[in-house]
Amino acid sequence: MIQSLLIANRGEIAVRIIRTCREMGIRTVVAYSQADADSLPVRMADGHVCVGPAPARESYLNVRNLVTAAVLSGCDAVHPGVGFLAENAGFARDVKEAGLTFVGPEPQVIDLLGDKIRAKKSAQELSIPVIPGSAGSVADAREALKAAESIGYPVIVKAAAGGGGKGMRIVHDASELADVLLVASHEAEKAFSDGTVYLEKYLENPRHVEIQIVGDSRGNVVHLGERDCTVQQNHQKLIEESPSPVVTPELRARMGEDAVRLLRGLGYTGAGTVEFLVKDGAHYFMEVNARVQVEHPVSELVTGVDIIRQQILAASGEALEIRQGDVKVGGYAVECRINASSAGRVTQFMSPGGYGVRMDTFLYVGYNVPPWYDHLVAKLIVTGQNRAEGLRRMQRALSELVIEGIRTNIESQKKIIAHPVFRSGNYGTGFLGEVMKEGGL
Amino acid sequence: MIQSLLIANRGEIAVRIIRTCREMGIRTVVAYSQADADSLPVRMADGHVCVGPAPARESYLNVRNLVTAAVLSGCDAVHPGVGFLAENAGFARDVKEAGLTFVGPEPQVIDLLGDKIRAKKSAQELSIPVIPGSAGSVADAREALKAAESIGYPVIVKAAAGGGGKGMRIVHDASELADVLLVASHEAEKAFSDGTVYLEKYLENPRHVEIQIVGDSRGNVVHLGERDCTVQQNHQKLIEESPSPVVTPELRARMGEDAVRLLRGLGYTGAGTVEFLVKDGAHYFMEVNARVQVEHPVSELVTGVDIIRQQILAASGEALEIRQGDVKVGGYAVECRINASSAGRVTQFMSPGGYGVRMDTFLYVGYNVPPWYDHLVAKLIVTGQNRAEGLRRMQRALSELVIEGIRTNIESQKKIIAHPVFRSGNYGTGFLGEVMKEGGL
Amino acid sequence: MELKELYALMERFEKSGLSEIFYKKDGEEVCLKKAAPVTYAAPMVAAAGAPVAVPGMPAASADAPARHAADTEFIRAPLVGTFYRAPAPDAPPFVEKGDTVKKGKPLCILEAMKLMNEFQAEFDLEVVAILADNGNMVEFGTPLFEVRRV
Amino acid sequence: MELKELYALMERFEKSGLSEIFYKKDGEEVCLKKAAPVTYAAPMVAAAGAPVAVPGMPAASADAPARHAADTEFIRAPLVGTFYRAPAPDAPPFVEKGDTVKKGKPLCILEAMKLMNEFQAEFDLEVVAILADNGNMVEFGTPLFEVRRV
Repeated sequence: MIQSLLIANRGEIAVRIIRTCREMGIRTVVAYSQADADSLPVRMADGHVCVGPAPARESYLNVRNLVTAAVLSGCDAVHPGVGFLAENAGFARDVKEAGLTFVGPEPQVIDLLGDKIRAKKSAQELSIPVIPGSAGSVADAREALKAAESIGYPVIVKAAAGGGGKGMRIVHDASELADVLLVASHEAEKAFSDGTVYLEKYLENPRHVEIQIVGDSRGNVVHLGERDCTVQQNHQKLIEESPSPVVTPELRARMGEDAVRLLRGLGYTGAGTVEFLVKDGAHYFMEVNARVQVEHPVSELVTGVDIIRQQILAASGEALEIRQGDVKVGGYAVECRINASSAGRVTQFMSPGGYGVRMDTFLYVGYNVPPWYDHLVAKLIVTGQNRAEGLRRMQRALSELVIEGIRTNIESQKKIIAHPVFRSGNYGTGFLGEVMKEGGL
Repeated sequence: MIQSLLIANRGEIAVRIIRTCREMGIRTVVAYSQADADSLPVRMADGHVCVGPAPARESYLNVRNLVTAAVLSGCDAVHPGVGFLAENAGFARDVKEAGLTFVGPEPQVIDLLGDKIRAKKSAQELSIPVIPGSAGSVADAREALKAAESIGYPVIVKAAAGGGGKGMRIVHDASELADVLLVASHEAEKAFSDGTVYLEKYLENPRHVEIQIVGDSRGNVVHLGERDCTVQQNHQKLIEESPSPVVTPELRARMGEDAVRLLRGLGYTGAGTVEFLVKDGAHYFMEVNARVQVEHPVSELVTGVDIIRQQILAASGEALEIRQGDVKVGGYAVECRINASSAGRVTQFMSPGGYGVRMDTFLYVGYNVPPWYDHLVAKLIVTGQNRAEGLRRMQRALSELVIEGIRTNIESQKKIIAHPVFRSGNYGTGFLGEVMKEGGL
Repeated sequence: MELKELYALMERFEKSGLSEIFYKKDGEEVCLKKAAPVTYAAPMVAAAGAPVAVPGMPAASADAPARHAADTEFIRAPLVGTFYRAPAPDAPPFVEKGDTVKKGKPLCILEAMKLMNEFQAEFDLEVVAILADNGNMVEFGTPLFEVRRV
Repeated sequence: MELKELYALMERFEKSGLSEIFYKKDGEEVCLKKAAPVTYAAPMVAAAGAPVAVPGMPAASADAPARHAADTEFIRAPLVGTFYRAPAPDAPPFVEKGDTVKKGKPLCILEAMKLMNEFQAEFDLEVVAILADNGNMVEFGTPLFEVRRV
């Protein structure tokens, strides 16, 4: 069992990991940048090591300092959290080579899933429905045109190393394709130093639905139902809920089985997410996030499973505490991401509370939010017996939330939760864009 | 259905009521004293009316101003909260005579249950086990001696109008009885302007276990399992948990049925609690609290029932949303009361958060805690799959809780939660006193 | 330092983010300090969403003038009730702005629970301003009249 | 200092990251303070419960001297590693307190991931103090030496 864990991350996810570790009796050491010396995780952890200056590439992405910090501070494991080095196979290898446990899947699994083309192939081989597209990468415009003809327009150009919408382009007819291909490939080259791109059928306004998975090193792979992350602003998730308003029990079972089959096939350990697009009742494999996700609390609250705990048990070589048969998706949960649009000192902070409200944040009055990192400052998650009750509770909780000294998206979250289209549950990933165009937010 | 509710109370219970009202779409008006002008409930409510100066008898106990405030501010109902006028039949009558709904049982029910002797008689008539004692009040020493002989020493002298330990005295042998009787009666006279006292067998170091009840005006009376409130400091509850470590499913069923039978017999509506002492696997009726209690969240978290919501529905003449068959006591929940031992400005406040943590409080940074009222400033409630997990989580949550500027009992709560005897689950109401004597806290 | 300089400094200091200033010059010493302030009404109100407008909701505490002139004082509502300036709907008001009122003479009526409570002047006074509106609700402590002792 | 100079100072001070300024010149004194920049380590640490003592946990940031003399400066650890004063266990230290060291001469070794990184003086200097202990872990930014340029 892991005795002492270095957390190679910051903010709310570092706080989240510390909480479960404290309940498990695991000592925590937080690696932090000079910009985070006063941060809540640094204060909460049993120990802390400064690993570099504010810029992430010199601190939270500084593999040498992170691994050295783990070894010298007496840790026997490293948790990468979310983002930064969480899906970096090289980091995972260095951690293992230093004789430490990496809390995540095996490096070669991270590698494979990081390559969207290979990941898609693996899914196809297990006859998991995928979005029609080019057989692997497209080397040039000629190949691309051939592929596009067979798929049918509109098509979307994606980066093999992709993520976060970078290197993604929609093409409506052949005339655009050649140019777009160059742009996308160039963008991908810049973002991931890998210009490889491929083509897929472009699904108009689909739902984004993902399956939460936990697996151990003993062959147990369990899914915790789905999360609906259809409310997005330029590919950034803003609201996540479970269960999804559009997923039937049958579809849930099919998607769950597909996700489990895929990750069991890869010998996946720890927490991971299989992302699908859902359109007209059919689901299409999109990609796998080989890490715990920001929105994992939503699944924790509908299943009663502490996902970080299962992740740590799995990394320790222990068996999961649950089997598929034990998993009951009960009630409803929804998360609103609270993002900062300015840095600075927090002059007042009032957290919502009471029945059915969970708050995950690293804010406190007097904290100086640094301008260097991700803009997520809080996750407000509420539960309800059903979606209607849950959304009423979210509205109530948002109305209690006070953050002063920095600008946030609290007001726009209130508008989304109150929006009739969102309430109807009947919309696609284009929803938010449409609302913004109308000036609705 | 209630449209607009005046809350004749303050602090965390006022906040608690506002939260459920907002989810139900009910407008709230908070009645407040001049000392509470900056309080959180005043800021959260849709409206607020100053009903008097700081001293409670001139504001929160000022029936005329409270009823007038309700009428003139357009409310159609009044919620008394906890304490203050919550069990004052006269107030309930004035509210009804003003044409408003009182959120609580009928005045005559409050009257009956407020008289401990009549309440005990009602229980006996329904063959609910009660603590052996005098048949009604004891007029003088002669009667008392006769009763004590038949009961057997030690006996406890209690005030008929009692509560909070006032007018309570333990008597170990006949020689003390006469004097103690006078003292107790005098104390009762002072506290409740009613010197009536009665005798009961004194049970050494029992468990305090209470059953949560909700009833509506259509004859539905449902119990939500028990709360164990054995950890007390001079009759003040400090920690409450559900389920109780000493209550078997059989005992739970018996106590639940007794509690339901008693309150159904009285035509009880709204939220109420039937308090029992448990000793050697047997339960003895003690008294009924004809109101919602501070510790109600513990039952909400193990049953998934919003008790304030049911209370408001019942007061509105609606039916409860649950039947006994729907009630499942699942998992474990525990509450630590955070009490202030000094007034003053809160200079820092960090609320625990994350998985399984609920916080009910009215504190915020900059709030000036007034010296005038009850010392309860926060309720920290956590859930777990079982007692061990729940207590680990409570310890984690207490370690995150930071309140600066006022003195609190956080540290002593940490010690109690960590105490081996408390962990063992095997103790009685004397536990805390013993620990304090040992200087353990 | 002249007093007006000091006032200027104080004003500047109040606007500043500073908590303390100490200034000493040829025998003169100035020390300014702030107490931890923090009053955050606004956001909570905003958060509470648009409150339902209701006839008779007390405008009082919000609208009431915070301070009165140096030589005048407030007469405040000693209870929650409805403010009446006259003994009956058709009767003339007890007092008008500018009136001089002798001790013991009625100023207004506060109705609470169907009881008409008449309030008299506790000293000889001049009515400088009438601050509550006839027929409106007043809270405990709501200023009803601004008066000057005569 | 004239008041307008004081105002200028206040403005500059507010923008600065400083928490306090004290200025004294022929009988003149100015002291500016900002409200405590809220550091609540203590309670959180206490809350964290007795941290497990672990060999090599960085005493660094905590124990390191906060400030150095006016005419000296710190040489800080540019990476996380183990601090060695000598090239080998049995070898003499590269430098001792009081030594004068020429630019380019070795000062210490920081071991990270089995790599021995030797660090040289970037300018001629006198070693005023050696702040890290041989064989101990240092964090990024931990002061290793206090030196004076010569």
